[in-house]
Amino acid sequence: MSWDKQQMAARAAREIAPGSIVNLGIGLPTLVADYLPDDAGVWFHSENGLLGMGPFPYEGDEDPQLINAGKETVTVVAGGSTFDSATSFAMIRGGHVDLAILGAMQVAMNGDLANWWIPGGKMMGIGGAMDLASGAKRILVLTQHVTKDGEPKLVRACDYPLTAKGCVHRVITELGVLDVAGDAFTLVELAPGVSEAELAAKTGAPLRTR
Amino acid sequence: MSWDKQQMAARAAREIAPGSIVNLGIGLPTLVADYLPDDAGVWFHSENGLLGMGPFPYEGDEDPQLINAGKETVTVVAGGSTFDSATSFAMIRGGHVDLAILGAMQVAMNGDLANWWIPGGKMMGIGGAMDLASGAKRILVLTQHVTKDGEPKLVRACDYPLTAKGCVHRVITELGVLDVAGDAFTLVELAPGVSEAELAAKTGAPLRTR
Amino acid sequence: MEHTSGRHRDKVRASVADALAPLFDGARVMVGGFGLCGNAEALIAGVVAHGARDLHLISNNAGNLGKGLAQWLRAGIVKKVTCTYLGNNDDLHAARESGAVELEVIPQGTFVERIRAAGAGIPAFYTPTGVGTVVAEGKETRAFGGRTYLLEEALSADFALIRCHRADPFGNARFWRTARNFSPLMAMAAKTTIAEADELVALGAIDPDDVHLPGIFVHRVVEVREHEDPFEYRRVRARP
Amino acid sequence: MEHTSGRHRDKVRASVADALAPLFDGARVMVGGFGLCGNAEALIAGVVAHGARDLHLISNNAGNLGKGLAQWLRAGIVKKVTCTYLGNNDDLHAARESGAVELEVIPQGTFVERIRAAGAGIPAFYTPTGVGTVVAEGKETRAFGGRTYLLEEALSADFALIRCHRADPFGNARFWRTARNFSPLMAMAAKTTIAEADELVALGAIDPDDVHLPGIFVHRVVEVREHEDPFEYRRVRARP
Repeated sequence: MSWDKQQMAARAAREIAPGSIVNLGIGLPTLVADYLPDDAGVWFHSENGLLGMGPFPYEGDEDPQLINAGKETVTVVAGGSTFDSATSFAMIRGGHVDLAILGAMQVAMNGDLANWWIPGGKMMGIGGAMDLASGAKRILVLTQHVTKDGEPKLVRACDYPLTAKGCVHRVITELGVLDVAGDAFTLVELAPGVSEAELAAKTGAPLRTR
Repeated sequence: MSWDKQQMAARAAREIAPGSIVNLGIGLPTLVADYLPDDAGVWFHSENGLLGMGPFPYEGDEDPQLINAGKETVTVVAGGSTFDSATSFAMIRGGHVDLAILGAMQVAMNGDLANWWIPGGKMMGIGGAMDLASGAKRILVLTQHVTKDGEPKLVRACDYPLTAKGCVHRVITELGVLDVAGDAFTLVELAPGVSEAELAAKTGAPLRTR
Repeated sequence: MEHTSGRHRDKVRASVADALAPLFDGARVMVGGFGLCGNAEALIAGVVAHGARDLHLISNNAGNLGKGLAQWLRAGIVKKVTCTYLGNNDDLHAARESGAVELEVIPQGTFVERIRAAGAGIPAFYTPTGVGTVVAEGKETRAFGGRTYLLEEALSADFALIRCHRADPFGNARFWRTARNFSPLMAMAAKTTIAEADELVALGAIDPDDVHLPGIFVHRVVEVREHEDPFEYRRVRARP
Repeated sequence: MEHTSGRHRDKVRASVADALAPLFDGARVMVGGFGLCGNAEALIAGVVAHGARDLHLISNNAGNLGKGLAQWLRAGIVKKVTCTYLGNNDDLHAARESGAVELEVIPQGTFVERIRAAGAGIPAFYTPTGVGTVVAEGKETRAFGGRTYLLEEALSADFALIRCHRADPFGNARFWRTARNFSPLMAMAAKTTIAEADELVALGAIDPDDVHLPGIFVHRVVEVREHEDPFEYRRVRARP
């Protein structure tokens, strides 16, 4: 059982309040947009200088000068705007983005986030990750619960280089929804067919159930 | 003899290199624009958010939302642009304005400028004066040589609250043109009929003649 | 899971009074405009009608000729003014001299950069402006590259009242000529930004590349079609 | 009296080579664009032809797919890169691993704010980004309002190479959609800014309110009508 990626994205979409400004990180988080109702009144921000990002363009409509932060061709919705990067990061750093949904390599129970580099691995760079993690009003992490090697991604303390300290509020994985609580993770919701025992076993930090 | 205000403005206009960006302070400096040749390629900056400021509008064309920093109705030339105040002062503070022509209450021989407040008098405020004085690449002061009471405005050290330290390069008065030289003013040019002795007598600091 | 609605929908207000409803006593209020140019005239008048008092007004000039923000001074609803220039604003001179208003005067470039900093999440920055002047009193100085600079902190507000030429229902705004001035920065720096638009246009009517102020920085919009737009110093030249 | 001509006339250059003539070995060169989006393609190719070497490249990505600034890496004319993201730029990974290029990677918001600061005459500022991370190593921290911030210094350059959609002979420029990104800020931060315009229009053809980048920040303009504009990740959806 547990959630597949689409179900994780759908669950994450439920975290988005109507009328909010949301930045979706590269990868899994980009799926979340597909699960919002049309009348949600949610505005997607892309840190390369776009507010009101729409879906991928229809074939033939793609514009190489209209991309998202993942450098994918996108569209702009009615009421969207383009701006320079200083303005875009003013939006982020200034706390004007309500929610950022980010991927993670590790999340610690105190909210520390590591999502840009695993030492020894290919160093892809920082991009907007540190600004988003420290600037957005709320950080939701959307990630697999464990690594491909079965190691917990939710840990007592991050081993990998941090993106930002104490920034994460909530984590959604294929197993459920958890909040960071300082000295533990708190269980918010279990995916169907997942037991508290399984969740606890796969979490590398204390788990508090309500 | 000596220069009248129009002649002072004409002399100041000769200080403006073709193809430069110039900010004209309120009052006497605003006259300078009238003495530039049409093909000078000079762009006037107004710190309220206008580059490419043109002359006063023809009667009936005035727009209350198109003003200069003196809050006077103006026009915008072809190639002019409007922008917000942060961008406008980025132009000034960032050293992008080639020349500011400012009025003065006092100028010291080391280049200190006082032009915003005479203690005991009406305090009009600072406005853009301090930013212009410390930010423009070159500061030209255009002023009467002495006060209405006959006191020198060119002094060893300013008594009045400073606008900026060591910012002034050159001073044009009705008596001539002088450069600040640290321990003296240096004579650059005498107005017609003005003697070195008269200039020295009316200058409150050592005068060096070339 | 909380499902509170965000602030970025249903921004259009039917009246100035409705737009100003959240205003409160003692609020720090930024008001755009360079003198009387670019004033949110209806919102400024609406604040007097609202009845909020003890306001900390942050604006370049605080009105002139008895108009604009001078109305707030005359109504006695301002306890402090942070501005850059008084000029011939007799109401402000009088309020200062009587002690009715605490006055803080700062350089204009520092004023707007502090406001931008607040909006951009920058708590403080260094600037050359004011070094060696009264502005530097009590402030930290520091050398970078052999030049001395002052440390200046961000300046934020509870509300920003701005005037724009066109706005759409999301709050995307365009300004006309030099009426732009401080307004886009103040919109960034305030917790709640209220925009008075000469014209409310449909979503999508402003091309994405033509938005001066993205709606993320605007929270309430009210259309006000009529404005006095007084001339502060009307200068003209003769037609040739 | 000196009567040297200022830099704000006769900006239009007939060729890319002419526009790039002042480039020199060891120069710090900012190049606009987010990946390959918004690249000054002709200027980038022109720098290789110019022959300048040992460049310090300041750009968000330094190219990708062998295109754009990856050409500089392949030509071996770069000694240092300051960027925010490498991604799949194999040329940059290879140049870094071989030691051919010194690499500095910084957060994107800090990158662009440092560039803006240089252009705006702000020598340094505090930012929350990077506190408690490797980015903070060796940097001063300071608390404001109970939160810790890093001190970051301005980042300037000798040249900025930017691409714009339209420019006039004074250098007033407009950008298309997300091609704007870093270019307006880089233009402010460089001693000499060279703009590659898809279209050169007459003075006055761009309304004053529609200028994205005022010509005060641009020193040389060259019209280049043809661009490859490669897709980095071309994503589409099926028509319904």
